[in-house]
Amino acid sequence: MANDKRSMIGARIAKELKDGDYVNLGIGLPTEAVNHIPPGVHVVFQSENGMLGVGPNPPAGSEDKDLVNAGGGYITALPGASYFDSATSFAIIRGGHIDITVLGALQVDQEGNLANWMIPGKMVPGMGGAMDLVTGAKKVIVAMEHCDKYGNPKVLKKCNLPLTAKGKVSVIITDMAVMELREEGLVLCEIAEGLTVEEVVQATEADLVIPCVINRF
Amino acid sequence: MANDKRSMIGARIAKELKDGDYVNLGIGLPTEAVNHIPPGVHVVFQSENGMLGVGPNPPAGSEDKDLVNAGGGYITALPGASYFDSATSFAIIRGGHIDITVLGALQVDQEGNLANWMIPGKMVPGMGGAMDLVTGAKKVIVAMEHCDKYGNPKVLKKCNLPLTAKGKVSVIITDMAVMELREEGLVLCEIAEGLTVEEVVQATEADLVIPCVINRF
Amino acid sequence: MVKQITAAEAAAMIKPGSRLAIGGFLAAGAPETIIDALVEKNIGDLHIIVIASDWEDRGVGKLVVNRLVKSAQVSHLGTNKAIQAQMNAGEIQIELVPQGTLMERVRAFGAGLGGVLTPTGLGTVVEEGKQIVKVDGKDYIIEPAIASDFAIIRAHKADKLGNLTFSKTSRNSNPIMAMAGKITIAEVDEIVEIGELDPEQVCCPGVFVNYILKTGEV
Amino acid sequence: MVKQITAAEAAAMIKPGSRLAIGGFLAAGAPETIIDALVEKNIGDLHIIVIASDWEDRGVGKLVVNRLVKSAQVSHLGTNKAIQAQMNAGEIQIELVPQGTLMERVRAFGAGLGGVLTPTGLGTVVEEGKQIVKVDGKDYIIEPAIASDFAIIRAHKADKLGNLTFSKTSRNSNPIMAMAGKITIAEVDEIVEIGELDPEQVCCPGVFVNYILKTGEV
Repeated sequence: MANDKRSMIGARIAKELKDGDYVNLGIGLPTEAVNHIPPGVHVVFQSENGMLGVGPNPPAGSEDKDLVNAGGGYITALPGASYFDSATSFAIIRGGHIDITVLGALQVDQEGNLANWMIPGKMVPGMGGAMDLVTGAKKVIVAMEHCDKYGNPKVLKKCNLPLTAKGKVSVIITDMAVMELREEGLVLCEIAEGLTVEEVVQATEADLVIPCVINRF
Repeated sequence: MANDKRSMIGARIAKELKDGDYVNLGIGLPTEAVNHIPPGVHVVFQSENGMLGVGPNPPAGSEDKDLVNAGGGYITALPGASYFDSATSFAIIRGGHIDITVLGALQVDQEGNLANWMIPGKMVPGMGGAMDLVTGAKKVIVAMEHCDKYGNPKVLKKCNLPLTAKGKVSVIITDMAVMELREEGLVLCEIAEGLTVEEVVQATEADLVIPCVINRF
Repeated sequence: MVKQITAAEAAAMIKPGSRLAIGGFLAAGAPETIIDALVEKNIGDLHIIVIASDWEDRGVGKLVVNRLVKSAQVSHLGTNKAIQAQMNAGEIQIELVPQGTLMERVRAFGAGLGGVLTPTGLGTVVEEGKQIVKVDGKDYIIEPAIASDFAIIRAHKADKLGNLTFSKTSRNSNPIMAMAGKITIAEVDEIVEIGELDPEQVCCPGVFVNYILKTGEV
Repeated sequence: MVKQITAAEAAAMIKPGSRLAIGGFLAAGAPETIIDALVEKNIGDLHIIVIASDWEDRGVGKLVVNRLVKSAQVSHLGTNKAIQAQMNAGEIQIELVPQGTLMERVRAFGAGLGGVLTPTGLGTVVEEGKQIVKVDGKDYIIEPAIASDFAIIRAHKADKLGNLTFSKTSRNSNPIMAMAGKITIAEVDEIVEIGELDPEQVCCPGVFVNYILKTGEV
């Protein structure tokens, strides 16, 4: 994905984070949000391998082999950090103590279903902590490109890949749009600068509820 | 109970403890064992409220309100002690990591059943940690007076008070005898100095298996 | 993130009829200041989830003596005559739960689990009315999670993110109860700045804590 | 109580076909010295219980590359192409387990529980073939305890009673795996005298540990 798209999605994710939130960001695109947290908003980042208070990446040469994130990458610890074992880490996650988790997706659908852990016969990395995160976090945000590399929609009527969890997604943020799962269905809340509603609808398989007012982001 | 009886039972319990054992002693009579551990035998005492490495009682005036045992009494910590929360404490207990637990009893029977937590309509202190201890410890020893204060047997064919656990007791140590639950039944292994086998059998409701050789203790 | 409040504010937050998971073991590590404030404000009709009912004048015993408790899930009542009298008079409802099972049921709620399978209580009155399942040929009782509205606990130090350290055997049920509160209020001996606690000594991360107050400050 | 051994002695103790619960997360906090000794002695036919299959040249990945693993319960394979190739070729049996569920199942075994009830995996392939029960109107999957013969883990310091401290995020699954070993072997950066560890920093009490050895000492 181009850097400006990544940055745009990261900035939009960051808007979802409120002061005081405990946040778990999935590997890859979701971590882009770290660079866009508005001043005055203090959030605490969890790393599911057993830490709260994740800080920025260390400068080259000062990496600590005992201080890594859930992707195995080197991190730092902010003042007020804490360490705990993996069972406690997932007690935090599954128990609903994380306010927001942001995860990538292979597919997501209009019922809030998410598929992000395997393509049968092709790629079986395993679910890692994703199933627990999606099941347990108070708010699940999916962040991804709107279409796959072949231009096919990833926001579907119904996921056909094995699910990560059922009906748990509440917000989808892509390079084209921000969509929210509400009572009335999957609502198209915002579209990216320069796009028309029609273009977004065209790139989306899911039935979108189109409100009267759609903001730009 | 007279002090010499307590001391006799305590000394006999202590013989069951091997070097390196992790041991949980119930409140009251079982703690008497602490005074009789042979030199060269190092055991680690657990307190179910969340500690390993319980040491002797503190001298008067140097009690620490944050350092108490499962009875609420002041204790000390030996070098190498550790503290943990109650869930971990019972993970240790239930998970079979305690080699020996010694508990008092209201009744115990020839099937290894133990009743030590309530007399319906009369005394309902609750089971506290006793059910977990009896379920989880590798070896469960009951230490008690052979008869109740009215002279009635406490070693029965079948407990009639609510059970603490079913079939978990392996050794019974009283002021009169040491009995072991084995394949062949409840075996009278040792009798106290000065008693006859008949006197012990008379004071016992359970069917005792009487071996050819019975030691004194 | 955590907010520092007074014990009176804590008690005002707790509505009559609430379910309280309360830390401590025979009053060691009990949140006495919050308990006193509940007594002071006469917050009644409470359901309490505790290891023991402590003594008449210490720990949750004070809630019992002041008739603020309508029901309890507890493992041990032996040190408190008042609760036994109220139980025998039918004034308080008691569910006796083995201590290890109680801890797992509370932890389960905090950890988003529906419950655990335990062998403790098999063949005893504890299994009555409960579902028993076989795993690997062995029987286990299904013990459901215990929900609570508030956890009130005691710790040694808190930083301003709510990270908590504990002192010796006063830790006991406190970190577990803390996990289970929809709202968790911790009273502590000392409140320190962020960064002053050794991260390796934090036994209850701030994510489980909503409010902190200093022991003895009403 | 614990005994100090060498990595070679540790590997000699572990018979082919054993079930091993191995600590570490993407090789951070992995017991590399013991893993190397297993490779050296060619102890095969192993069942491994791990969070991730790590990299080909780090952590449990080395066991996989050397074809010592016949089956695994694991949450993530994405960093190790060898295990995916062996899986696709039918040479290794994989049970994928959500990470939180894996930890609870291992902890359950260590804690004498038969398993836990979790909502994780409901409505996905994870629930297939498993019993689902309702608690308080909500569905949960019964996830059984995972047994292991040996736990091999990594810690920062051990005292001569086997009490362990950990360093930062290298703690991860290590204290949980330690609980679950019928025999638990810990490799550590440093072995200290009894009394040198701060009791408030011991995250794995010695009761869970049978053998210790120093990292790097074969």
